[in-house]
Amino acid sequence: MTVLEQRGSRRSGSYWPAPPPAWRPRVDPAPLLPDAEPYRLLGTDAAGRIDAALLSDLYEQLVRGRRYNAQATALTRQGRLAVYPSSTGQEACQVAAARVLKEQDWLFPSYRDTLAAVARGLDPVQALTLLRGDWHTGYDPHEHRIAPLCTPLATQLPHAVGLAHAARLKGDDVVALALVGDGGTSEGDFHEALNFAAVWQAPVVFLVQNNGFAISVPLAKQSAAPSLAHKAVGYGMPGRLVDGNDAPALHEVLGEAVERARRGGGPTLVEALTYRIEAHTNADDATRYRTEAEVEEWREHDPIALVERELTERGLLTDDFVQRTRDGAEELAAALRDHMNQDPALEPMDLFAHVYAEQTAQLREQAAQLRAELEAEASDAEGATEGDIAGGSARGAAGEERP
Amino acid sequence: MTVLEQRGSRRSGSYWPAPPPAWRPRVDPAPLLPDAEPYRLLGTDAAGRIDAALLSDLYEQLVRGRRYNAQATALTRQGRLAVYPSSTGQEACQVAAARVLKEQDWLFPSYRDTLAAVARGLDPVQALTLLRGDWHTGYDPHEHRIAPLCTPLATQLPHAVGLAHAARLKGDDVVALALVGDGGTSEGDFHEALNFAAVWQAPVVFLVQNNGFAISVPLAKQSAAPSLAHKAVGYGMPGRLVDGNDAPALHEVLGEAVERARRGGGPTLVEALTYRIEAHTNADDATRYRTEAEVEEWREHDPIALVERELTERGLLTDDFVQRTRDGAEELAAALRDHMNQDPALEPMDLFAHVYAEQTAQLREQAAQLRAELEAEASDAEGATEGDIAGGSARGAAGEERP
Amino acid sequence: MTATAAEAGRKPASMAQALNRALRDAMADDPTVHVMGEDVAELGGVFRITDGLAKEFGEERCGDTPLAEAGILGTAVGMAMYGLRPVVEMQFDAFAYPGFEQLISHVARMRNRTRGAMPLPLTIRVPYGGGIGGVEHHSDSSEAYYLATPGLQVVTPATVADAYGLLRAAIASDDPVVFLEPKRLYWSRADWSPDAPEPVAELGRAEIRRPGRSATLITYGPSLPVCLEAAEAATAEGWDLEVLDLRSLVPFDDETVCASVRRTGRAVVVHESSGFGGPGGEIAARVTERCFHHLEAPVLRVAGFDIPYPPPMLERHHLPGVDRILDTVSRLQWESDWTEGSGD
Amino acid sequence: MTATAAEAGRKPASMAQALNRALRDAMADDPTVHVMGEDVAELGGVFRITDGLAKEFGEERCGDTPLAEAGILGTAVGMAMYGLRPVVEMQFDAFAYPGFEQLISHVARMRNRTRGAMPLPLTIRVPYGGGIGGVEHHSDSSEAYYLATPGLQVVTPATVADAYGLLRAAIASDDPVVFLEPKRLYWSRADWSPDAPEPVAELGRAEIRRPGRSATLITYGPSLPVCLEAAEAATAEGWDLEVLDLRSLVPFDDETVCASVRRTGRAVVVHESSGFGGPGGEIAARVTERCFHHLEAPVLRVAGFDIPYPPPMLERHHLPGVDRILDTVSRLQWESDWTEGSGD
Ligand SMILES: Cc1ncc(C[n+]2csc(CCOP(=O)(O)OP(=O)(O)O)c2C)c(N)n1
Ligand SMILES: Cc1ncc(C[n+]2csc(CCOP(=O)(O)OP(=O)(O)O)c2C)c(N)n1
Ligand SMILES: [Mg+2]
Ligand SMILES: [Mg+2]
Repeated sequence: MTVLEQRGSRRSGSYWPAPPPAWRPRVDPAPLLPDAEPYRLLGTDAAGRIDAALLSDLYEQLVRGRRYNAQATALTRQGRLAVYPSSTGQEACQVAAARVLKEQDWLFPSYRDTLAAVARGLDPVQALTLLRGDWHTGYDPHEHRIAPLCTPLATQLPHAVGLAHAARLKGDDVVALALVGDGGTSEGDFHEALNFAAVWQAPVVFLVQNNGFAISVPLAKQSAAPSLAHKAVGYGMPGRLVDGNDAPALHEVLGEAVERARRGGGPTLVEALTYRIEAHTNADDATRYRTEAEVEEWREHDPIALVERELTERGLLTDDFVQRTRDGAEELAAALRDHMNQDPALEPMDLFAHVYAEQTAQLREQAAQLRAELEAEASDAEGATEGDIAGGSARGAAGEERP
Repeated sequence: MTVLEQRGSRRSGSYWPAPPPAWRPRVDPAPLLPDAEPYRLLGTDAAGRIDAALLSDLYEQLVRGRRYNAQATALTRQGRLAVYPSSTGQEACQVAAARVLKEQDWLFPSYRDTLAAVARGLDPVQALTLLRGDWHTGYDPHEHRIAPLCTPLATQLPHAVGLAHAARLKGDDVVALALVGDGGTSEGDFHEALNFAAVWQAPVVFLVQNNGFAISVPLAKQSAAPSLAHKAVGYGMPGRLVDGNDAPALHEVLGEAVERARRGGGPTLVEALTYRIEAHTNADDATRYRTEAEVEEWREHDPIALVERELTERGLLTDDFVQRTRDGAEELAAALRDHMNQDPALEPMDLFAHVYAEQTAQLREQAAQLRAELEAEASDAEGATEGDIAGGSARGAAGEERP
Repeated sequence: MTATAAEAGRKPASMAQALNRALRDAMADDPTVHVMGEDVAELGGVFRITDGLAKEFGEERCGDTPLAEAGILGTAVGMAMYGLRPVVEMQFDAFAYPGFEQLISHVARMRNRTRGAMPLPLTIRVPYGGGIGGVEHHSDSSEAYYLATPGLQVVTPATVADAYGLLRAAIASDDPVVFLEPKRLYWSRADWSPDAPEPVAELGRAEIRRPGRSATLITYGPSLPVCLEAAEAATAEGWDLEVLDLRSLVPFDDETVCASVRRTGRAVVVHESSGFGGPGGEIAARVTERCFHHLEAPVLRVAGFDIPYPPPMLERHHLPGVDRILDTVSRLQWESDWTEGSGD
Repeated sequence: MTATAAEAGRKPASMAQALNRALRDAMADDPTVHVMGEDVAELGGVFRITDGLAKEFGEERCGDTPLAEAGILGTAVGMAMYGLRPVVEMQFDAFAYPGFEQLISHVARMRNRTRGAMPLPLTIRVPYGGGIGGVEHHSDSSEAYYLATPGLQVVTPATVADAYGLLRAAIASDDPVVFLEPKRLYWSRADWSPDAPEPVAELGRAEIRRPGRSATLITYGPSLPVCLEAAEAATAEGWDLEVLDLRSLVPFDDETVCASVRRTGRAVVVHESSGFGGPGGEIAARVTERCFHHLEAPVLRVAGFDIPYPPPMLERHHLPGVDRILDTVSRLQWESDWTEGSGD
């Protein structure tokens, strides 16, 4: 009588028939959602439980970090760095990200995160080769377990997932922590990385430094979500919202996430609320898109000041400690300045050295061409007057007006 | 005495200092989260409120859709379609997606959604040109407000957002509804599209047909989320979870989402739980990755059967109505079969006609070359015996073993 | 254009200013033109090409997007489907790569897919090339990818006037145009009148920037000034080089190029992009196919090396410079009487 | 390899089988080899190239990924960073495009970026080309994009034996290899011994598949059988064509190619990929640069038209076929005594 064979009706006031067979809620979403308020320790009743040694360590690192940022920015003015994206104001994120990792863990920094690499122990000069105009990566990533500073936004996130996954497949005790900006969360790679991480239950922690801006674009034009941490539930991982200027709070939340990952508990997304006190880079003009008043508001919430108060509260901020900290930071800055004032000696022939494991015939030809040019240049230079020694290829670029 | 100027302590048992200035929760996440259970009407107490005319219309469309699917699959066996991704079992999604739209609204189908296009009124033959091996899009998208069937997964979603946004900028009353599969939600384009939609508050509705598989890959390898609808909160839009085989429930949820979008309320993500009863396409062997028992379980939850029961319950499933419905479906199938049995006449010179608005000199040269070849072929053919008339280029492809 | 009209009110203007003016005029002339991208609104773009547009036309006409290039291009496709004329800014060459699937699979194919029913009048502005000391990913010459994608037009200005004229033409085109802006020429200046701008240029025409009889330097974009400099330097060696600016890579102006090479009998293609698989191969091959019996020597190429773009401190060794061009010219088998040229 | 060893146990095998066997042997030999992609596990890939691997080695070694090509390539980069040797399957040519940013900005550059400290031994298998009646986006010839990206090796087999040997070599390479599988040859068969497979091939060597004296057909992948067929047909016209299979587009075997062209004095490049900006331009240009005075005629090209890949019902008109190749050969300016060739 009907198109499909009839089965008897069983409507009974409650659900009928059974819900679609696929419907077995896979995980309880509630624990994956971030708290309504960003997590904080400093200035709260819970501040008392922060370990004193940790607090002092974080303080030292923050002060060093601030000094490092200032020095690097100064170097751009002196033409010693091509460009510097400062993390002033974000030092708590940088320091906490580095300090929660064990020796064998991996850090995946973006272009803004040289400080995190330095806080993990990387030589600042090596950390800055990219931004200096020297070779792209100035260190051996394997030696420091710091991936190359990554410029294309969010593209480092799948790398972190893959590396963590590989380590887990090999049975190694390795966690990867990857840094990304608020702007970077809009990229497809962010999405794909988090999804892979959750499906694979890879031991990886994602730290979004939400500093309110992607160059000039404010968060409100970037996302309409309640918070960026709310994205986590859509992948089936916990999302945590933290005051990104509260170093001990970040250290606790990231530390928990790292340990959870280490125990096989899978990935976590942490959103740290912070602020970029400086312009995007030295080349940027921040007055075009934000007010000084907004910056001031955030200066009031300075990550160093927050820790200082807790140290003062506990009587730990002694003159001696402050002096030692300051001296250490000055030492770091002086060493950086000294090293960066020396011109690096780049070998032009290295252009062809690492394109492939083995140089192709084509690259050998091209290398020979460059070598001949360099020799011609050198012999020209012997007889030439100063200012006339630039190679032909430099002529094209010279004489351009720069912005 | 300290590195930064000291400010007096105000620790007072409660929050101090103020939370980070940026922290103004932007939207309340609670209303954006899907319910714990998929929304259903049929078989529940609420079924009574389904409009009788709607129920009958949906029934007719579902039956036609089922028949259309069967006919298209049959055409692949007869070599009349190159490939057919069947939507058998998913007819409720296809039909509801088409029926909630107004004349001026736009539908953005994927390769599996020819039925949705047909349910919107597109001629089935035109809907199937792509899958037939004929021109990619057999209809004028503007005439029907149906975007071209989209093969690269999730890439149609940003198109839908852009179109909806443009319409809104122009002040037009237009909503876009875009279809995507569970697998497609893993693509970066899904993420970027939803984010743009929410930031722009574009009048667009995303319908995820979660049919449990992306070819052979089950949902569990695709996502670890509580549900795909839980992704919505991460963009700041409502996520709704619906029984995808309950056509009236889908019609209601999608209809509400479309009307919300129309009123300027922004986008919605709807996840419909359904099942692909057939293999991925006629070329796929589903026994490699799933059991017949699982398919059976879903046959028990058939979208047509569900509506039939409600119609029976209300005494609306009369012999006459069933017969008329069946006849209409047979008519559709017969017309499709008849048309598809005629060989389409493609014009080879059209290869060059629409690459650019104006043919380039290069394409004119190439067109002349092909024209000369075709003329030579034709004059060869006049004298030649049968089987010897294929052009040179056909020789290369001929004689290959096909899978 | 008459000399008087063209010279009226001319004063030094930068390529950046000319591009900005082209956008402004296009938006003023046609309300369907919408500018979109990262940082294009309040900031005016990192190169300030969109400076002032949001203020003048509102953020609905010149708006910041979320940071996602596939999303930018994909939504622009949707906007073009609805009849707008989006002008998309990719912030740097390498940051256009996330949008490649949209570009190749949709932007280039929508018109053809729909047999003309759904054209996509879309302009994709991409600052490209090196020589500005940019760190990794900020100096790519990515034109080979665009060139190999049928359905796209690929246009690149080398002069201030062309920056205006070609961008106007690109925006006016009913087809998608990848508009490559040579970023190291953004601050190059020429006398140009923003108040009586050149009429909209025709796409697909090359221009001879310096007539000459000995050989043709075929180039485009950032390498044009280098070639002109090389041509000047070459006079000291007795070579009178013709310099040809392609302006449009797709469509390609075979006519002008071949006429020049037939006249001179020798040619060198010059570009920054890596040599292997780069535009030079195509250009050399098609010139040779068409002018074989007029050639006194093979068409040679001066290109970037086949390496990832080098760090700023080494980039001068990578970029084609005057010496490398002249070296290559010297290899054009000059035994015969080159001062006469060798054309028919 | 000795003739006896190579012939032992030979029986008809398809290219698909040889590829499958190469993966299996590579996984058995080296526990760091991991296969990943969409549908590669239980299904064995849509072309069944990974059939049985998940069963034999477990899903940890041959695993399905979520459906996201940038994610697949990006996570494979991370896995390679940690010392694994991922072999990634892209389901079809056009579905590799979402991964282009990872490919261009990372895969191709990681070794160079880190000055050798972080090589990426990664194989990216891409079924490519047309001729199988595939609907839109299933028949692209995308090699031009890979070719123009320094840092990648680009390899494509045309025979059953090479499918095995080159894939083994690609997996063994310490550099990323884009391994292009001519999908319409998946079911081509040859006598081949899976039990005593050829040793791992050397990357970067071309092979002469048919010696000849009149002209060289330079080709690769899906066009090899067409060229061989054309060469047979050409004998009827008195032409003795040499057919050269490039096998590796990067690195390019200039030596073998130039030696052949110098011998024959004439060359035609044949590929399916669109002509403009395609590999043929590069090949023709470099052959001309290197062999100009040995050439009796310009190097010509037979390629796909400069159009988006056509619908299946029209694809035969697009693909280079025997007649089009022979027509082109006939335009190689045969007035001189071609039967002697023109080599030195
Ligand atoms: C794929 C890509 N697109 C664009 C850019 C150019 N760009 C560099 S930094 C930046 C803003 C990044 O903002 P966010 O992610 O919030 O990081 P922040 O700079 O605030 O640390 C942009 C657009 C890039 N590096 N990569
Ligand atoms: C970008 C891209 N990658 C891969 C494919 C190949 N492919 C076609 S359908 C499909 C599975 C899609 O699954 P889902 O999104 O769940 O849709 P369904 O087939 O279930 O309707 C795949 C991998 C594609 N079409 N596009
Ligand atoms: Mg930011
Ligand atoms: Mg599915």
